[in-house]
Amino acid sequence: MTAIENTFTLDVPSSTANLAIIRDFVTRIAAQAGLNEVEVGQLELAVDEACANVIEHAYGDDKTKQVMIRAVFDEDTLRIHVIDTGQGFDPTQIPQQDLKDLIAKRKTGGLGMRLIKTLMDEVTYEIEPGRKNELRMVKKLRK
Amino acid sequence: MTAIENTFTLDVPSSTANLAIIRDFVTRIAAQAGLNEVEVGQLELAVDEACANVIEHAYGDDKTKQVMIRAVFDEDTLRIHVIDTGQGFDPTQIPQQDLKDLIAKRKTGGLGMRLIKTLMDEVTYEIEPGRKNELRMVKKLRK
Amino acid sequence: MLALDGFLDAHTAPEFEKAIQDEIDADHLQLIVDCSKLTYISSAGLGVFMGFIEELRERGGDIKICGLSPKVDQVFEILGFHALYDIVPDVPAAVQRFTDAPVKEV
Amino acid sequence: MLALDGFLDAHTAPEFEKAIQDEIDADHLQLIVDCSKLTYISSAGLGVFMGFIEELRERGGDIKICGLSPKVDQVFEILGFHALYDIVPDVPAAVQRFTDAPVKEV
Ligand SMILES: Nc1ncnc2c1ncn2[C@@H]1O[C@H](COP(=O)(O)OP(=O)(O)O)[C@@H](O)[C@H]1O
Ligand SMILES: Nc1ncnc2c1ncn2[C@@H]1O[C@H](COP(=O)(O)OP(=O)(O)O)[C@@H](O)[C@H]1O
Repeated sequence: MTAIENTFTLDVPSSTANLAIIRDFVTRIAAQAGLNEVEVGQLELAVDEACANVIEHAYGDDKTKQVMIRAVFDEDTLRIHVIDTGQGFDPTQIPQQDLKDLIAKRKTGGLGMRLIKTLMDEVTYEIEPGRKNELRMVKKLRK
Repeated sequence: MTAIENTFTLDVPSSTANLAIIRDFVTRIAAQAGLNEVEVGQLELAVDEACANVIEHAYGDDKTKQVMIRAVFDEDTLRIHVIDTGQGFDPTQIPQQDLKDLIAKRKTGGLGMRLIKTLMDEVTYEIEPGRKNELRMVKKLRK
Repeated sequence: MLALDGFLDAHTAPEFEKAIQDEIDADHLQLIVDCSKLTYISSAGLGVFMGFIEELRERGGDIKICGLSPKVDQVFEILGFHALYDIVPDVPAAVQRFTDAPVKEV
Repeated sequence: MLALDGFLDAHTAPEFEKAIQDEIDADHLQLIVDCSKLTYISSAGLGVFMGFIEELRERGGDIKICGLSPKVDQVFEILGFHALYDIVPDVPAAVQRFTDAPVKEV
Protein backbone atom coordinates (compact mmCIF):
# COMPACT_ATOMS: atom_id res chain seq x y z
CA MET A 1 0.00 0.00 0.00
CA THR A 2 1.32 3.41 -0.92
CA ALA A 3 0.24 6.47 1.00
CA ILE A 4 -2.26 8.74 -0.69
CA GLU A 5 -0.70 11.97 -1.85
CA ASN A 6 -2.69 15.09 -2.50
CA THR A 7 -1.15 17.48 -5.00
CA PHE A 8 -2.31 21.07 -5.47
CA THR A 9 -0.82 23.57 -7.89
CA LEU A 10 -1.40 27.29 -8.23
CA ASP A 11 0.16 29.42 -10.94
CA VAL A 12 -0.41 33.20 -10.91
CA PRO A 13 1.10 36.33 -12.47
CA SER A 14 4.04 37.73 -10.52
CA SER A 15 2.33 40.58 -8.72
CA THR A 16 1.95 41.41 -5.05
CA ALA A 17 -1.78 41.79 -5.82
CA ASN A 18 -1.84 37.99 -6.01
CA LEU A 19 -0.32 37.32 -2.59
CA ALA A 20 -3.84 37.21 -1.13
CA ILE A 21 -4.86 34.45 -3.57
CA ILE A 22 -1.70 32.55 -2.68
CA ARG A 23 -2.40 32.86 1.04
CA ASP A 24 -6.00 31.66 0.59
CA PHE A 25 -4.70 28.67 -1.33
CA VAL A 26 -2.15 27.56 1.25
CA THR A 27 -4.36 28.19 4.27
CA ARG A 28 -7.13 26.01 2.82
CA ILE A 29 -4.68 23.22 2.04
CA ALA A 30 -2.92 23.49 5.39
CA ALA A 31 -6.25 23.11 7.18
CA GLN A 32 -7.09 20.10 5.01
CA ALA A 33 -3.71 18.56 5.80
CA GLY A 34 -4.60 18.79 9.47
CA LEU A 35 -2.44 21.66 10.73
CA ASN A 36 -3.83 23.56 13.70
CA GLU A 37 -4.70 27.25 13.55
CA VAL A 38 -1.29 28.50 14.67
CA GLU A 39 0.53 26.23 12.23
CA VAL A 40 -1.78 27.30 9.39
CA GLY A 41 -0.81 30.90 10.13
CA GLN A 42 2.88 30.01 10.13
CA LEU A 43 2.65 28.28 6.77
CA GLU A 44 0.63 31.15 5.34
CA LEU A 45 3.35 33.59 6.36
CA ALA A 46 6.28 31.47 5.15
CA VAL A 47 4.73 31.01 1.71
CA ASP A 48 3.80 34.70 1.48
CA GLU A 49 7.44 35.63 2.27
CA ALA A 50 8.77 33.15 -0.29
CA CYS A 51 6.45 34.42 -3.02
CA ALA A 52 7.02 38.09 -2.17
CA ASN A 53 10.76 37.43 -2.60
CA VAL A 54 10.18 35.84 -5.99
CA ILE A 55 8.00 38.74 -7.13
CA GLU A 56 10.42 41.40 -5.91
CA HIS A 57 13.86 39.83 -6.25
CA ALA A 58 13.71 36.91 -8.69
CA TYR A 59 11.58 38.81 -11.21
CA GLY A 60 12.30 42.43 -10.22
CA ASP A 61 8.57 43.23 -10.25
CA ASP A 62 8.11 42.05 -13.85
CA LYS A 63 4.38 41.27 -13.86
CA THR A 64 4.52 39.30 -17.12
CA LYS A 65 6.26 36.44 -15.25
CA GLN A 66 4.52 33.67 -13.33
CA VAL A 67 4.92 32.31 -9.81
CA MET A 68 4.03 28.67 -9.24
CA ILE A 69 3.21 27.15 -5.85
CA ARG A 70 2.90 23.40 -5.47
CA ALA A 71 1.60 21.79 -2.29
CA VAL A 72 1.76 18.06 -1.65
CA PHE A 73 0.69 16.37 1.53
CA ASP A 74 0.37 12.86 2.84
CA GLU A 75 -0.11 11.63 6.38
CA ASP A 76 3.28 12.82 7.63
CA THR A 77 4.34 15.96 5.83
CA LEU A 78 3.12 18.98 3.94
CA ARG A 79 5.62 20.07 1.32
CA ILE A 80 5.39 23.41 -0.44
CA HIS A 81 7.50 24.28 -3.48
CA VAL A 82 7.69 27.82 -4.78
CA ILE A 83 8.98 27.85 -8.33
CA ASP A 84 10.15 30.72 -10.52
CA THR A 85 12.13 31.16 -13.74
CA GLY A 86 13.80 34.38 -12.62
CA GLN A 87 17.37 35.44 -12.05
CA GLY A 88 18.04 33.25 -9.05
CA PHE A 89 20.55 33.96 -6.28
CA ASP A 90 22.92 32.23 -3.93
CA PRO A 91 21.08 31.85 -0.63
CA THR A 92 24.33 30.98 1.21
CA GLN A 93 25.63 34.47 0.40
CA ILE A 94 22.77 36.29 2.12
CA PRO A 95 23.91 37.44 5.57
CA GLN A 96 21.37 36.99 8.37
CA GLN A 97 21.04 40.41 9.91
CA ASP A 98 19.94 41.47 13.33
CA LEU A 99 16.76 43.54 13.68
CA LYS A 100 18.76 46.15 15.63
CA ASP A 101 21.29 46.52 12.83
CA LEU A 102 18.62 46.67 10.16
CA ILE A 103 16.84 49.46 12.06
CA ALA A 104 20.08 51.37 12.55
CA LYS A 105 20.62 51.22 8.77
CA ARG A 106 16.99 52.31 8.25
CA LYS A 107 16.32 49.18 6.21
CA THR A 108 12.73 48.21 5.49
CA GLY A 109 13.50 44.56 4.78
CA GLY A 110 15.86 41.72 5.38
CA LEU A 111 13.68 39.54 7.60
CA GLY A 112 11.84 37.35 5.08
CA MET A 113 14.29 34.47 4.78
CA ARG A 114 14.73 34.38 8.55
CA LEU A 115 10.99 34.02 8.96
CA ILE A 116 10.81 31.23 6.42
CA LYS A 117 13.58 29.29 8.16
CA THR A 118 12.03 29.84 11.59
CA LEU A 119 8.52 28.84 10.57
CA MET A 120 9.24 25.75 8.49
CA ASP A 121 10.82 22.45 9.51
CA GLU A 122 13.03 22.15 6.41
CA VAL A 123 14.01 24.74 3.83
CA THR A 124 16.13 24.07 0.73
CA TYR A 125 16.80 26.00 -2.46
CA GLU A 126 17.55 24.58 -5.90
CA ILE A 127 18.71 27.39 -8.14
CA GLU A 128 19.13 27.29 -11.93
CA PRO A 129 19.09 31.00 -12.84
CA GLY A 130 16.69 31.91 -15.64
CA ARG A 131 15.50 28.32 -15.94
CA LYS A 132 14.01 27.05 -12.72
CA ASN A 133 14.53 28.20 -9.17
CA GLU A 134 12.78 26.19 -6.54
CA LEU A 135 12.34 26.84 -2.84
CA ARG A 136 11.25 23.69 -1.04
CA MET A 137 9.68 23.97 2.37
CA VAL A 138 8.51 21.14 4.58
CA LYS A 139 6.12 21.24 7.53
CA LYS A 140 5.85 18.04 9.55
CA LEU A 141 2.36 16.98 10.53
CA ARG A 142 2.25 16.11 14.19
CA LYS A 143 -0.77 13.98 14.86
CA MET B 1 0.14 47.22 -28.53
CA THR B 2 -1.30 43.99 -27.25
CA ALA B 3 -3.62 43.93 -24.26
CA ILE B 4 -2.21 42.62 -21.01
CA GLU B 5 -3.54 39.18 -20.19
CA ASN B 6 -3.53 37.75 -16.70
CA THR B 7 -3.43 33.98 -16.52
CA PHE B 8 -4.18 32.01 -13.34
CA THR B 9 -4.17 28.22 -13.05
CA LEU B 10 -5.34 26.01 -10.22
CA ASP B 11 -4.98 22.24 -10.23
CA VAL B 12 -6.47 20.21 -7.35
CA PRO B 13 -7.42 16.61 -6.57
CA SER B 14 -10.91 15.68 -7.74
CA SER B 15 -12.78 15.88 -4.45
CA THR B 16 -15.76 17.93 -3.34
CA ALA B 17 -13.60 18.91 -0.34
CA ASN B 18 -11.70 21.12 -2.78
CA LEU B 19 -14.70 23.05 -4.10
CA ALA B 20 -14.11 25.67 -1.39
CA ILE B 21 -10.53 26.24 -2.60
CA ILE B 22 -11.82 26.53 -6.16
CA ARG B 23 -14.46 29.08 -5.14
CA ASP B 24 -11.88 31.16 -3.22
CA PHE B 25 -9.67 31.15 -6.29
CA VAL B 26 -12.31 32.33 -8.74
CA THR B 27 -13.86 34.92 -6.43
CA ARG B 28 -10.46 36.56 -5.86
CA ILE B 29 -9.75 36.64 -9.58
CA ALA B 30 -13.24 37.85 -10.48
CA ALA B 31 -12.86 40.75 -8.06
CA GLN B 32 -9.46 41.56 -9.54
CA ALA B 33 -10.93 41.46 -13.05
CA GLY B 34 -13.40 44.12 -11.94
CA LEU B 35 -16.68 42.20 -11.61
CA ASN B 36 -19.15 43.59 -9.12
CA GLU B 37 -20.31 41.65 -6.07
CA VAL B 38 -23.33 40.05 -7.76
CA GLU B 39 -21.28 39.03 -10.79
CA VAL B 40 -18.54 37.59 -8.58
CA GLY B 41 -21.20 35.44 -6.91
CA GLN B 42 -22.51 34.29 -10.29
CA LEU B 43 -19.07 33.28 -11.48
CA GLU B 44 -18.35 31.51 -8.20
CA LEU B 45 -21.51 29.44 -8.60
CA ALA B 46 -20.99 28.62 -12.29
CA VAL B 47 -17.44 27.39 -11.68
CA ASP B 48 -18.52 25.40 -8.61
CA GLU B 49 -21.24 23.68 -10.68
CA ALA B 50 -18.79 22.94 -13.50
CA CYS B 51 -16.21 21.45 -11.13
CA ALA B 52 -18.79 19.50 -9.11
CA ASN B 53 -19.91 17.91 -12.41
CA VAL B 54 -16.35 16.96 -13.27
CA ILE B 55 -15.79 15.44 -9.82
CA GLU B 56 -19.04 13.51 -9.84
CA HIS B 57 -19.67 12.68 -13.49
CA ALA B 58 -16.42 12.94 -15.46
CA TYR B 59 -14.38 11.12 -12.80
CA GLY B 60 -17.12 9.23 -10.92
CA ASP B 61 -15.73 10.44 -7.57
CA ASP B 62 -12.25 9.02 -8.26
CA LYS B 63 -10.14 11.21 -5.96
CA THR B 64 -6.84 10.23 -7.60
CA LYS B 65 -7.77 12.39 -10.62
CA GLN B 66 -7.15 16.12 -10.96
CA VAL B 67 -9.39 19.04 -11.87
CA MET B 68 -7.75 22.04 -13.51
CA ILE B 69 -9.24 25.53 -13.62
CA ARG B 70 -7.68 28.21 -15.77
CA ALA B 71 -8.75 31.85 -15.60
CA VAL B 72 -7.61 34.47 -18.08
CA PHE B 73 -8.75 38.04 -18.13
CA ASP B 74 -7.99 41.18 -20.05
CA GLU B 75 -9.88 44.44 -20.22
CA ASP B 76 -12.95 43.00 -21.91
CA THR B 77 -13.53 39.42 -20.82
CA LEU B 78 -12.90 36.91 -18.08
CA ARG B 79 -12.58 33.40 -19.47
CA ILE B 80 -12.65 30.33 -17.27
CA HIS B 81 -11.74 26.88 -18.54
CA VAL B 82 -12.45 23.78 -16.49
CA ILE B 83 -10.37 20.87 -17.73
CA ASP B 84 -10.56 17.16 -16.90
CA THR B 85 -9.24 13.92 -18.38
CA GLY B 86 -12.32 11.92 -17.46
CA GLN B 87 -14.91 10.00 -19.44
CA GLY B 88 -16.50 12.98 -21.14
CA PHE B 89 -20.09 13.20 -22.37
CA ASP B 90 -22.19 14.69 -25.10
CA PRO B 91 -23.66 17.91 -23.70
CA THR B 92 -26.17 18.14 -26.58
CA GLN B 93 -27.76 14.90 -25.38
CA ILE B 94 -28.57 16.21 -21.90
CA PRO B 95 -32.23 17.24 -21.75
CA GLN B 96 -32.96 20.45 -19.92
CA GLN B 97 -35.53 19.53 -17.33
CA ASP B 98 -38.09 21.60 -15.55
CA LEU B 99 -37.82 22.00 -11.77
CA LYS B 100 -41.43 20.77 -11.46
CA ASP B 101 -40.66 17.56 -13.35
CA LEU B 102 -37.46 16.95 -11.41
CA ILE B 103 -39.33 17.30 -8.13
CA ALA B 104 -42.11 14.96 -9.31
CA LYS B 105 -39.41 12.38 -10.08
CA ARG B 106 -37.82 13.02 -6.67
CA LYS B 107 -34.53 13.94 -8.33
CA THR B 108 -31.88 15.69 -6.30
CA GLY B 109 -30.05 17.10 -9.30
CA GLY B 110 -30.29 18.15 -12.89
CA LEU B 111 -29.97 21.91 -12.49
CA GLY B 112 -26.21 22.45 -12.70
CA MET B 113 -25.81 22.90 -16.44
CA ARG B 114 -28.82 25.21 -16.55
CA LEU B 115 -27.24 27.39 -13.90
CA ILE B 116 -23.95 27.53 -15.78
CA LYS B 117 -25.68 28.58 -19.00
CA THR B 118 -27.82 31.16 -17.20
CA LEU B 119 -24.95 32.73 -15.28
CA MET B 120 -22.28 32.94 -17.98
CA ASP B 121 -22.30 34.88 -21.23
CA GLU B 122 -20.85 32.06 -23.35
CA VAL B 123 -20.52 28.35 -22.61
CA THR B 124 -18.86 25.79 -24.88
CA TYR B 125 -17.64 22.24 -24.39
CA GLU B 126 -14.71 20.54 -26.14
CA ILE B 127 -14.84 16.85 -25.37
CA GLU B 128 -12.11 14.27 -26.05
CA PRO B 129 -13.09 11.43 -23.69
CA GLY B 130 -10.24 10.15 -21.49
CA ARG B 131 -7.85 12.71 -22.94
CA LYS B 132 -9.02 16.25 -22.39
CA ASN B 133 -12.48 17.59 -21.76
CA GLU B 134 -12.75 21.32 -21.54
CA LEU B 135 -15.64 23.51 -20.50
CA ARG B 136 -15.07 27.10 -21.57
CA MET B 137 -17.05 29.86 -19.94
CA VAL B 138 -16.89 33.56 -20.72
CA LYS B 139 -18.06 36.48 -18.63
CA LYS B 140 -18.00 39.88 -20.33
CA LEU B 141 -16.62 42.73 -18.29
CA ARG B 142 -18.93 45.70 -18.47
CA LYS B 143 -17.05 48.79 -17.44
CA MET C 1 -36.36 23.40 12.69
CA LEU C 2 -33.01 23.18 10.98
CA ALA C 3 -30.53 26.05 10.82
CA LEU C 4 -27.94 26.17 8.05
CA ASP C 5 -24.59 27.83 8.62
CA GLY C 6 -21.72 28.57 6.22
CA PHE C 7 -21.84 27.06 2.75
CA LEU C 8 -24.03 24.32 1.28
CA ASP C 9 -22.27 22.76 -1.70
CA ALA C 10 -21.70 19.27 -3.10
CA HIS C 11 -19.37 18.61 -0.18
CA THR C 12 -21.71 19.59 2.64
CA ALA C 13 -25.08 18.66 1.05
CA PRO C 14 -24.94 14.98 2.19
CA GLU C 15 -24.81 16.13 5.82
CA PHE C 16 -27.88 18.35 5.34
CA GLU C 17 -29.63 15.52 3.51
CA LYS C 18 -29.02 13.27 6.48
CA ALA C 19 -30.34 15.89 8.90
CA ILE C 20 -33.61 16.13 6.96
CA GLN C 21 -33.88 12.36 6.66
CA ASP C 22 -33.47 12.10 10.45
CA GLU C 23 -36.34 14.55 10.96
CA ILE C 24 -38.59 12.60 8.62
CA ASP C 25 -37.63 9.33 10.26
CA ALA C 26 -38.72 10.88 13.57
CA ASP C 27 -42.05 11.78 11.92
CA HIS C 28 -41.30 15.48 11.99
CA LEU C 29 -42.96 16.54 8.79
CA GLN C 30 -43.35 20.29 9.29
CA LEU C 31 -39.81 21.47 8.66
CA ILE C 32 -38.51 25.01 8.86
CA VAL C 33 -35.08 25.56 7.33
CA ASP C 34 -33.51 28.78 8.63
CA CYS C 35 -30.93 30.00 6.10
CA SER C 36 -30.08 33.29 7.81
CA LYS C 37 -26.48 32.16 8.39
CA LEU C 38 -26.13 30.48 5.01
CA THR C 39 -23.56 32.34 2.91
CA TYR C 40 -23.55 30.18 -0.22
CA ILE C 41 -25.63 27.51 -1.94
CA SER C 42 -25.03 25.49 -5.10
CA SER C 43 -27.40 23.18 -6.98
CA ALA C 44 -26.26 20.27 -4.81
CA GLY C 45 -27.72 22.12 -1.84
CA LEU C 46 -30.94 22.89 -3.69
CA GLY C 47 -31.16 19.22 -4.58
CA VAL C 48 -31.74 18.38 -0.92
CA PHE C 49 -34.86 20.56 -0.93
CA MET C 50 -36.01 18.86 -4.14
CA GLY C 51 -35.59 15.24 -3.11
CA PHE C 52 -37.81 15.25 -0.03
CA ILE C 53 -40.58 17.68 -0.86
CA GLU C 54 -42.96 15.28 -2.64
CA GLU C 55 -42.85 12.73 0.14
CA LEU C 56 -43.34 15.39 2.80
CA ARG C 57 -46.29 16.96 1.05
CA GLU C 58 -47.93 13.61 0.36
CA ARG C 59 -47.76 12.95 4.07
CA GLY C 60 -49.26 16.35 4.93
CA GLY C 61 -46.00 18.06 5.79
CA ASP C 62 -43.87 20.69 4.05
CA ILE C 63 -40.57 22.57 4.09
CA LYS C 64 -40.80 26.31 4.72
CA ILE C 65 -37.59 28.11 3.83
CA CYS C 66 -36.65 31.39 5.53
CA GLY C 67 -33.87 33.91 6.07
CA LEU C 68 -32.36 33.85 2.57
CA SER C 69 -29.68 36.45 1.93
CA PRO C 70 -29.98 38.25 -1.42
CA LYS C 71 -27.05 36.22 -2.77
CA VAL C 72 -28.58 32.87 -1.81
CA ASP C 73 -32.08 33.96 -2.79
CA GLN C 74 -30.86 34.75 -6.30
CA VAL C 75 -30.07 31.07 -6.85
CA PHE C 76 -33.53 29.94 -5.68
CA GLU C 77 -35.00 32.63 -7.93
CA ILE C 78 -33.08 31.70 -11.10
CA LEU C 79 -34.15 28.09 -10.82
CA GLY C 80 -37.81 28.83 -10.16
CA PHE C 81 -38.04 27.71 -6.53
CA HIS C 82 -40.27 30.62 -5.57
CA ALA C 83 -43.20 29.18 -7.52
CA LEU C 84 -42.90 25.74 -5.94
CA TYR C 85 -41.70 26.38 -2.38
CA ASP C 86 -42.86 28.54 0.50
CA ILE C 87 -40.03 30.99 0.95
CA VAL C 88 -40.64 33.52 3.73
CA PRO C 89 -38.61 36.23 5.50
CA ASP C 90 -37.99 34.71 8.93
CA VAL C 91 -38.76 31.95 11.41
CA PRO C 92 -41.98 33.55 12.82
CA ALA C 93 -43.28 33.94 9.26
CA ALA C 94 -42.46 30.28 8.61
CA VAL C 95 -44.38 29.22 11.73
CA GLN C 96 -47.30 31.38 10.65
CA ARG C 97 -47.20 29.88 7.15
CA PHE C 98 -47.59 26.39 8.61
CA THR C 99 -50.79 27.64 10.29
CA ASP C 100 -52.13 29.36 7.19
CA ALA C 101 -51.10 26.75 4.63
CA PRO C 102 -49.64 23.55 6.07
CA VAL C 103 -48.97 22.17 2.59
CA LYS C 104 -48.15 24.54 -0.26
CA GLU C 105 -50.51 24.23 -3.22
CA VAL C 106 -48.57 23.98 -6.46
CA MET D 1 -3.13 57.85 15.35
CA LEU D 2 -3.28 55.35 12.52
CA ALA D 3 -5.63 52.36 12.48
CA LEU D 4 -4.78 49.31 10.38
CA ASP D 5 -7.52 47.14 8.96
CA GLY D 6 -7.38 43.82 7.09
CA PHE D 7 -4.01 42.56 5.95
CA LEU D 8 -0.63 44.27 5.71
CA ASP D 9 1.54 42.49 3.14
CA ALA D 10 3.93 43.45 0.34
CA HIS D 11 0.92 44.69 -1.62
CA THR D 12 -0.57 46.98 1.00
CA ALA D 13 2.62 48.06 2.83
CA PRO D 14 3.37 50.97 0.44
CA GLU D 15 0.04 52.57 1.35
CA PHE D 16 0.81 52.31 5.08
CA GLU D 17 4.31 53.65 4.43
CA LYS D 18 2.81 56.68 2.75
CA ALA D 19 0.38 57.24 5.62
CA ILE D 20 3.26 57.32 8.10
CA GLN D 21 5.33 59.56 5.85
CA ASP D 22 2.40 61.98 5.66
CA GLU D 23 2.22 62.13 9.47
CA ILE D 24 5.94 62.83 9.72
CA ASP D 25 5.74 65.47 7.00
CA ALA D 26 3.02 67.14 9.08
CA ASP D 27 5.43 67.07 12.07
CA HIS D 28 3.32 64.50 13.91
CA LEU D 29 6.05 62.53 15.61
CA GLN D 30 4.11 60.74 18.36
CA LEU D 31 2.41 58.01 16.39
CA ILE D 32 0.05 55.36 17.70
CA VAL D 33 -0.65 52.47 15.35
CA ASP D 34 -3.83 50.63 16.34
CA CYS D 35 -3.66 47.07 14.98
CA SER D 36 -6.87 45.79 16.59
CA LYS D 37 -8.46 45.21 13.17
CA LEU D 38 -5.29 43.89 11.57
CA THR D 39 -5.74 40.23 10.66
CA TYR D 40 -2.38 39.50 9.03
CA ILE D 41 1.10 40.97 8.75
CA SER D 42 4.15 39.89 6.74
CA SER D 43 7.73 41.16 6.90
CA ALA D 44 6.89 43.81 4.31
CA GLY D 45 4.47 45.27 6.85
CA LEU D 46 7.02 45.08 9.66
CA GLY D 47 9.47 46.84 7.37
CA VAL D 48 7.35 49.99 7.54
CA PHE D 49 7.80 50.08 11.33
CA MET D 50 11.56 49.57 10.85
CA GLY D 51 12.24 52.25 8.26
CA PHE D 52 10.92 55.26 10.20
CA ILE D 53 11.73 54.50 13.81
CA GLU D 54 15.28 55.89 13.93
CA GLU D 55 14.30 59.20 12.39
CA LEU D 56 11.28 59.53 14.70
CA ARG D 57 13.27 58.79 17.83
CA GLU D 58 16.10 61.13 16.86
CA ARG D 59 13.49 63.84 16.58
CA GLY D 60 11.97 63.03 19.98
CA GLY D 61 9.03 61.03 18.67
CA ASP D 62 8.16 57.34 18.63
CA ILE D 63 5.75 54.72 17.34
CA LYS D 64 3.65 52.94 19.98
CA ILE D 65 2.03 49.79 18.64
CA CYS D 66 -1.23 48.47 20.16
CA GLY D 67 -4.05 46.00 19.74
CA LEU D 68 -2.08 43.09 18.29
CA SER D 69 -4.04 39.87 17.89
CA PRO D 70 -2.17 36.73 19.03
CA LYS D 71 -1.58 35.77 15.39
CA VAL D 72 -0.07 39.12 14.46
CA ASP D 73 1.80 39.42 17.74
CA GLN D 74 3.54 36.11 17.06
CA VAL D 75 5.27 37.64 14.05
CA PHE D 76 6.51 40.67 16.02
CA GLU D 77 7.66 38.24 18.70
CA ILE D 78 9.61 35.87 16.41
CA LEU D 79 11.54 38.75 14.90
CA GLY D 80 12.41 40.41 18.20
CA PHE D 81 10.26 43.52 17.93
CA HIS D 82 9.23 43.40 21.57
CA ALA D 83 12.74 44.36 22.72
CA LEU D 84 12.97 47.33 20.39
CA TYR D 85 9.44 48.71 20.17
CA ASP D 86 6.80 49.79 22.67
CA ILE D 87 4.02 47.28 22.14
CA VAL D 88 1.03 47.82 24.45
CA PRO D 89 -2.49 46.38 24.78
CA ASP D 90 -4.68 49.24 23.59
CA VAL D 91 -4.95 52.88 22.59
CA PRO D 92 -5.26 54.29 26.16
CA ALA D 93 -2.13 52.34 27.14
CA ALA D 94 -0.34 53.78 24.12
CA VAL D 95 -1.32 57.33 25.11
CA GLN D 96 -0.13 56.63 28.65
CA ARG D 97 3.17 55.26 27.34
CA PHE D 98 3.84 58.50 25.49
CA THR D 99 3.45 60.28 28.84
CA ASP D 100 5.66 57.82 30.73
CA ALA D 101 8.31 57.28 28.09
CA PRO D 102 7.99 59.53 25.02
CA VAL D 103 10.97 57.81 23.36
CA LYS D 104 11.67 54.15 24.04
CA GLU D 105 15.16 53.51 25.41
CA VAL D 106 16.79 50.66 23.53
N1 LIG E 1 13.68 34.27 -4.59
C1 LIG E 1 14.72 35.11 -4.58
N2 LIG E 1 15.36 35.44 -5.74
C2 LIG E 1 16.38 36.28 -5.74
N3 LIG E 1 16.91 36.85 -4.64
C3 LIG E 1 16.35 36.58 -3.45
C4 LIG E 1 15.23 35.70 -3.36
N4 LIG E 1 14.89 35.60 -2.06
C5 LIG E 1 15.73 36.38 -1.37
N5 LIG E 1 16.63 36.98 -2.19
C6 LIG E 1 17.74 37.87 -1.78
O1 LIG E 1 17.92 37.71 -0.38
C7 LIG E 1 17.77 38.98 0.29
C8 LIG E 1 17.14 38.79 1.66
O2 LIG E 1 15.81 38.38 1.51
P1 LIG E 1 14.78 38.54 2.70
O3 LIG E 1 15.42 38.00 3.94
O4 LIG E 1 13.52 37.90 2.32
O5 LIG E 1 14.60 40.09 2.90
P2 LIG E 1 13.98 41.18 1.89
O6 LIG E 1 13.25 40.45 0.83
O7 LIG E 1 13.10 41.98 2.76
O8 LIG E 1 15.17 41.93 1.38
C9 LIG E 1 16.96 39.83 -0.66
O9 LIG E 1 17.18 41.19 -0.47
C10 LIG E 1 17.44 39.34 -2.02
O10 LIG E 1 18.67 39.96 -2.37
N1 LIG F 1 -18.34 17.21 -16.84
C1 LIG F 1 -19.20 16.23 -17.08
N2 LIG F 1 -18.76 15.00 -17.43
C2 LIG F 1 -19.63 14.01 -17.68
N3 LIG F 1 -20.97 14.13 -17.61
C3 LIG F 1 -21.48 15.33 -17.27
C4 LIG F 1 -20.63 16.43 -16.99
N4 LIG F 1 -21.41 17.50 -16.69
C5 LIG F 1 -22.67 17.08 -16.77
N5 LIG F 1 -22.73 15.77 -17.12
C6 LIG F 1 -23.98 15.00 -17.35
O1 LIG F 1 -25.06 15.90 -17.48
C7 LIG F 1 -26.07 15.63 -16.51
C8 LIG F 1 -26.72 16.93 -16.05
O2 LIG F 1 -25.80 17.70 -15.31
P1 LIG F 1 -26.31 18.85 -14.34
O3 LIG F 1 -27.29 19.70 -15.06
O4 LIG F 1 -25.13 19.57 -13.82
O5 LIG F 1 -27.07 18.11 -13.18
P2 LIG F 1 -26.52 17.09 -12.09
O6 LIG F 1 -25.04 17.18 -12.09
O7 LIG F 1 -27.15 17.56 -10.83
O8 LIG F 1 -27.03 15.75 -12.55
C9 LIG F 1 -25.36 14.88 -15.41
O9 LIG F 1 -26.25 14.07 -14.68
C10 LIG F 1 -24.34 14.08 -16.20
O10 LIG F 1 -24.92 12.92 -16.74
